[in-house]
Amino acid sequence: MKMIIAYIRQEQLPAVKESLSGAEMFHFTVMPVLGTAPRAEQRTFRGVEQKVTLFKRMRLELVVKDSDVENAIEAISRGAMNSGGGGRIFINDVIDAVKIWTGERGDRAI
Amino acid sequence: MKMIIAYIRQEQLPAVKESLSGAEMFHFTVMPVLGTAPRAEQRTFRGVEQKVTLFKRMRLELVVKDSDVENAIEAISRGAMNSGGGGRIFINDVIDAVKIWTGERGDRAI
Amino acid sequence: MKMIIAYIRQEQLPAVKESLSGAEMFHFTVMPVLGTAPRAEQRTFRGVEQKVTLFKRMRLELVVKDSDVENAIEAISRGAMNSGGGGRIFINDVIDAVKIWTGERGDRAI
Amino acid sequence: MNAIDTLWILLCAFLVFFMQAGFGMVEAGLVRTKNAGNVLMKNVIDFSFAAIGYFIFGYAIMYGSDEPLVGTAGWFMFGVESPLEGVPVEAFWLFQAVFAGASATIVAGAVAERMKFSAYLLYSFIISAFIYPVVGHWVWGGGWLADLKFHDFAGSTVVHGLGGVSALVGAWLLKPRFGRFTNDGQPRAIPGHSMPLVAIGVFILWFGWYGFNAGSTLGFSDPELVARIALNTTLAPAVAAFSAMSVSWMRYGKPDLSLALNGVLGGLVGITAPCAVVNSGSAIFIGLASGILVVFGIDWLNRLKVDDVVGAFPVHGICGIFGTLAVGVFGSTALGAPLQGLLYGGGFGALGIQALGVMACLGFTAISMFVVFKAIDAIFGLRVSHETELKGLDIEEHGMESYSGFQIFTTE
Amino acid sequence: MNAIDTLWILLCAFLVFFMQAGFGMVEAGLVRTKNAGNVLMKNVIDFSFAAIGYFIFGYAIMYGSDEPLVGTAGWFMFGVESPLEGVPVEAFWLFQAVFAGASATIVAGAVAERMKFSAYLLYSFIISAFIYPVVGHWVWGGGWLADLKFHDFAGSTVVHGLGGVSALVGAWLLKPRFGRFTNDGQPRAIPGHSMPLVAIGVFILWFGWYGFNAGSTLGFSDPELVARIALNTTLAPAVAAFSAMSVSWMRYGKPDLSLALNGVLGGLVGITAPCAVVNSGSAIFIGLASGILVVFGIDWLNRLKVDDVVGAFPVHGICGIFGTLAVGVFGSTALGAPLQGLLYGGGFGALGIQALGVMACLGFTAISMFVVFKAIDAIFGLRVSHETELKGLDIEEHGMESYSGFQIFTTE
Amino acid sequence: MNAIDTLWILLCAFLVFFMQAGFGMVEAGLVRTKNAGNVLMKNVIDFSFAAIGYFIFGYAIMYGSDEPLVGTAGWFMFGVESPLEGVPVEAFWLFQAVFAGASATIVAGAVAERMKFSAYLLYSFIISAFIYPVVGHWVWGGGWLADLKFHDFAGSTVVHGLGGVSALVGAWLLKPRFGRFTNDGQPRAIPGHSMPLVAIGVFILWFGWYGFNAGSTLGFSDPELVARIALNTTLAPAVAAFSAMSVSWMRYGKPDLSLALNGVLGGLVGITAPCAVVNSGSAIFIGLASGILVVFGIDWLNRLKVDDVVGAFPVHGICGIFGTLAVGVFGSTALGAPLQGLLYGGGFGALGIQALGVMACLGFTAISMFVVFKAIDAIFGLRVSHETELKGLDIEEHGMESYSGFQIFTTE
Ligand SMILES: Nc1ncnc2c1ncn2[C@@H]1O[C@H](COP(=O)(O)OP(=O)(O)O)[C@@H](O)[C@H]1O
Ligand SMILES: Nc1ncnc2c1ncn2[C@@H]1O[C@H](COP(=O)(O)OP(=O)(O)O)[C@@H](O)[C@H]1O
Ligand SMILES: Nc1ncnc2c1ncn2[C@@H]1O[C@H](COP(=O)(O)OP(=O)(O)O)[C@@H](O)[C@H]1O
Repeated sequence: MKMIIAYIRQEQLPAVKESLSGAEMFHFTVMPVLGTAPRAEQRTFRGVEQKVTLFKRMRLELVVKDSDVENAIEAISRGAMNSGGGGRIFINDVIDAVKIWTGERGDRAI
Repeated sequence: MKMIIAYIRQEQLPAVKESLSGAEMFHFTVMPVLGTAPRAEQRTFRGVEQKVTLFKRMRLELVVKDSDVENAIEAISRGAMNSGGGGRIFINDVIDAVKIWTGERGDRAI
Repeated sequence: MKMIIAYIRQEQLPAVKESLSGAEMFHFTVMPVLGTAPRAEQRTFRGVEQKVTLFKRMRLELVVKDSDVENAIEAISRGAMNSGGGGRIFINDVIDAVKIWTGERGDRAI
Repeated sequence: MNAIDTLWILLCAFLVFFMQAGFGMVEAGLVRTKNAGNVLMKNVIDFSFAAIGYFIFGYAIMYGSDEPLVGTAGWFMFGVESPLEGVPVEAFWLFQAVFAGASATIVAGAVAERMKFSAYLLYSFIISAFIYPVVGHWVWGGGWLADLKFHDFAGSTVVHGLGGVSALVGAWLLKPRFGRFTNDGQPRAIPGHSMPLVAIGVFILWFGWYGFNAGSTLGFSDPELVARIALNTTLAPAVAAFSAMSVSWMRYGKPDLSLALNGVLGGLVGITAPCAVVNSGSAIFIGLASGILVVFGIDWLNRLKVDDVVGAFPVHGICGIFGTLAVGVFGSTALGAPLQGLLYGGGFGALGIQALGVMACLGFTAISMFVVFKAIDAIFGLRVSHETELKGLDIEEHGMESYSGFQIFTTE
Repeated sequence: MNAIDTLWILLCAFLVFFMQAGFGMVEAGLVRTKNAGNVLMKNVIDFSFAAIGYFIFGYAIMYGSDEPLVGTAGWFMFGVESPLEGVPVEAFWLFQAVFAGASATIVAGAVAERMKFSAYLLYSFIISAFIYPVVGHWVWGGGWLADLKFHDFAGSTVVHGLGGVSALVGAWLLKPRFGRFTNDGQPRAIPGHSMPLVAIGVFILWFGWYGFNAGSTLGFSDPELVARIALNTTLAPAVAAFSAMSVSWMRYGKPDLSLALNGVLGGLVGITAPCAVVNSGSAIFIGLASGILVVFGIDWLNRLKVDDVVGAFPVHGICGIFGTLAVGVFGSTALGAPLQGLLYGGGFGALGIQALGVMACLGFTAISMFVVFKAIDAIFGLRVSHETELKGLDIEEHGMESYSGFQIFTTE
Repeated sequence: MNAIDTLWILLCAFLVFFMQAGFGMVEAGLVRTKNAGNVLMKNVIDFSFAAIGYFIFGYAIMYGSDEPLVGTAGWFMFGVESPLEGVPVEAFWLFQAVFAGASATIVAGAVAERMKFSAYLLYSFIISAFIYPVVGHWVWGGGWLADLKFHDFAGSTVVHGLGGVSALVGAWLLKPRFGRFTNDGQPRAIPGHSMPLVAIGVFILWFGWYGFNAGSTLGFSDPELVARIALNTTLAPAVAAFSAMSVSWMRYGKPDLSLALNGVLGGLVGITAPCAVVNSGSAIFIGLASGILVVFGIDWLNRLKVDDVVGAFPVHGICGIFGTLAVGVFGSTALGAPLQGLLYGGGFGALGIQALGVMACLGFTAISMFVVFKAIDAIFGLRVSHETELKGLDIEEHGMESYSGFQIFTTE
């Protein structure tokens, strides 16, 4: 099992949801985060410059069987890309999983 | 060391906190997230149907010694279950830990 | 590659950002979380005692090359410490990384 | 000078109407995000029902005819005549109807976060169409308490006491919110979700209260009197804010904003009955005491394990009773009180009448509201299911979130 | 009794001014967090432009002289005289100017979350300096509809119908927000971000509406009339809240807060034209129908795939038309209607005139606003870029966030 | 016609009272979530203290007797008589007391997010019990500036200038918030947490300002005058919103909502002194200039490294001075100015007197407030600890969060 952690643009979430469900991956978790970007943005508030360096991103967490990793990467990548950027995906190893309701463990608990 | 990541229902957090402290695990981190569920929920807002597919969940993160993993799983499971569902637990490996205040590393830093 | 997960005090974020950029680490992700502390805090709301056990913390996530791990730990530790406490750092292994925009994989995608 | 009387009554009625927004904001601010919409919905609909119910039944019962117990004519406002010379009955009705609305909505906050919406609908119609008008009739509509020279100028008992006692009965019957008391009976705080909403609500209430008290002159023939009322309606809450804050500071170690704001409301309720017949020194004292009473009252309910979310009973009930009794102490016939107060050498007569009036009005309220809530419980059930309570009434009862797009915890 | 007339007009003008805050809060509450500041900015500036535009051009066109089509004198208020005996023209101007502001700001909500700020600026100047005054002149300024005995007491058509139809034209030309309809044309909900803001906005509007309707007497010489208006302005929205809530409950399974609140506004709009000339029974009926119309109207726009974010057309347009026609049915000459209504045996004459007036006013509005929006589109473009829409107009157009420090999703 | 005078003064006093809510919301909206409750608490208590302090000492100093420097009779309002024929002194007191409250609360915003609550309590009692009444006595209470024909109709200097200058002294002595300026002295933005709160606050202030300016006629004997004031109180802020927005657009690239809203307030402050004695053309000009002054004033404070959180000095101080001087330029004796303004051929006499008055009032204010703040600093300390500032004053000083349940960042 692997945990796929993707940082995507918030506005791409609907597209990523769609491409994931197209790839038959229905279970995942998202949370809003702030992430860096290559360039800071200049804003002014009441005439004072404000350098914004952290931007709203969505963090997607998705545990899949080892065999599904490439599918998931592909699906996320497809949904996440827009004219402004794409985002990042990291893959971590998962040792075990538990589905609390049934007590199932391992691959069957995903 | 292992990092235990659990997705539970928000309303079960107090119960999970209690069962964890019963198991003498006092350090963890929580964050509100949105997670999928088997069934979407139908709501209407101003007469328009709204298919809600992401639900409020709580993500719990807990790093424990290898020997405590099963205890932690058991404690979380006990607290997280309610009539509506249970949630999911994933276990990742942790290579090292640092307690910043003392600079301690490894198991002693948990 | 390693994923460095640090829980720091929210007010230290600016200092950590600075020390990380001093160490030439420009990419990371942060999210506000709630974490435990050794002591609960007593507050009263409308005369009723309220035991606060979860405190606002900032969770920092940073994927770096294996060779940068110690630098990163050092930079975060430097920025995170204040008179009240320091925080915790955990290091997980990362198997692979993808930069969606270019499709690059592995170390080049960080 | 009829025109100016009508103008005054109408403007004051508009101000009192606006208090509905104040109640709504205070109540919404003191509940959790997951129930804010529900309490606002109750607030909107209870005014709607107050207007309808008071139009169909309430006015007739309260002012329709002057039998000692209830009025019996003027259903649907048919054939009613204005009791005020030169003031159209529609203006008088409006001023009375917004009072009925205030009385009804006081309860919403006390029973918040757990009372069923449908049960609340029924309750709110009954209180403004029937219960409030009966008590109102006794005191203001030519009923038996009016005959006894019971004096409740703007409604410390009639409006606030009644609302506060109903709130107490409701909160008590509904039992506390899940998690409000620990298993071993210790109170636990469930903080409200937005202090700015509470603050703006309190300011709106205070603003509207000028209409509430100063408009209860039902005309502008005595500018002196109106001005005195306005002065007292400023001093009492100002002092009460300070006393409630100070007590909270001394008892709990820090000055508590929500108690200071509750203190303002307590001071306003306290001065409501006596505002016309006491001098400013007395108003200051009444404010001082009201602020203190609010804080202790909240404490006391905690000890009784009654979960009154917004402090409706301490604010409206306790201070309402206190204010009404204060008439018997500080009221001066020179300023228009029907009986001389204790302080002015009137002895305990006035105080006795005031106590009798309070007991009669609030006794009747307590009993009838107990019956009403029990009956509703039998029909619909008063309380939402445990699951609804956990998930929040906004989602479960209205299918919506009050704060879409914000990252929110629905548990603590 | 001139002083009291002026006093009344001024106080009512202040109340109507305050409605601007109500509109702002309703609109802000019903959009997403990322666009709340933008809609508030539009709201502030459209009042600013209404005041300026109505000062320079609007008043002259509306009241400057009584040609049938447009007034032609009094630019910059130079040399104007008050049309009301004993009331200074400044007071009369102010009361009229705040009406112009209300009319302009109705559109902001309908076109929210996608209309360019610069385009909105231009639109808002034009509507209050030119379009609104022309229609106002026809009906209230001695124009041809006034001559025909068309009766729109406080502006169901002149203010609300005009605003609502402009909102419809705008929302239609701008096309729906991204994601508001699925690719196969199904409507999708985009929930507003703060129900408490919507609720306080609606209460402020109702509060201000007392000034709107009861102030349209333009004096206080007839207290009877003013009181009747105040009564009707209470009953209609109260009933409409209930009917809108009930319909939403029956159709969608749960009582919808935002529809109940829209219902209140629908009831207020519906009673605006007839408030002076109908009895309370009719007011109740008008409220009942308005509440229902609002819910069905919102449904209907969904079916037409027009994205009117806050329901401006159903509330102001549909209920505005309905209320104006209701004068022809429920209006009674005994109460001051120029023609006897259908219900009182007046036949279809009054109804015909009312229908004609509605068609003329709103036909003119629709056509001229279509031209205005098209012209603005050609010059500036009406709609923000897709990227701006996704990121939010607050950041892109104003460089700021409305809720700094809160953790927020900018997508659903 | 005494009744109508009292009625007018009371209603205007209620409106001015309501401004307290406006100040509270503006201030709360412009601070961070972690300090919103603290600033609201200050706002509630400073009104409480203003009412008490002005009752005990303030009124006596300001209106108790007409020595040139300070009044010396009427402590606790004992034995005072109304200075207005036919208006009860209680009504006059109330109208004056709410002014004192406004003056005191202006400072809360400037010193927000870092001033100790206990220090603020002391400050706020002193300003409304002593400082404000002294200046008020000079100008309105028969003091030496009144004798010189200094004209400040509703208090551009007396109320706003005084509040603004006190805000400046406070903000300067307190030093900037942590992180407000970089180590090399560059200003950094600390965005406020809720633009809707700021917007509703500004609308409430504008609404209340009609009472502030138009009520300063202290009666309704001259409807013409009242109407002119209401008109000017509409035009100036409307234009100022536009000019402030435009300047922010030109200078910073985007139209800034919070500056446009500050502009409205600037326009209101600017027209406060001259509202009675200038025509509408002058009002427009004064509004235009005030809006511009606000934006440049905020810039200027940034350059001086003074951290005035809400822009209290630019809005109330700078525009207050400007408005007072404008009387010397645009004031016309035909409209009731005591001296002919520069524009009407009166030469520099009027302007000179106005300048003298401004210098005297604000010089006295600056010096006395400096002493007061220094003394408080010596006793309690003015500023919270660094840790309190980081964690937020809500938690540290009041033990509560203003937004429980919301996911919030307490740092940027
Ligand atoms: N090395 C890293 N460690 C942690 N988070 C990262 C790292 N690199 C990128 N991110 C996260 O991924 C997000 C998207 O990164 P990036 O590829 O620059 O996006 P985009 O292509 O959308 O500009 C960042 O905002 C940050 O949250
Ligand atoms: N494969 C997965 N990857 C990531 N998160 C998951 C996965 N499966 C479940 N989750 C998370 O766990 C939560 C609970 O899952 P589930 O077992 O369906 O809960 P319940 O038993 O409470 O219905 C989901 O809402 C989602 O956030
Ligand atoms: N074993 C653990 N598992 C998960 N999170 C932890 C663990 N230990 C500490 N944390 C997180 O780290 C945060 C900081 O911990 P701590 O070292 O106690 O901080 P400080 O030195 O600032 O008091 C905690 O609030 C919690 O969120």
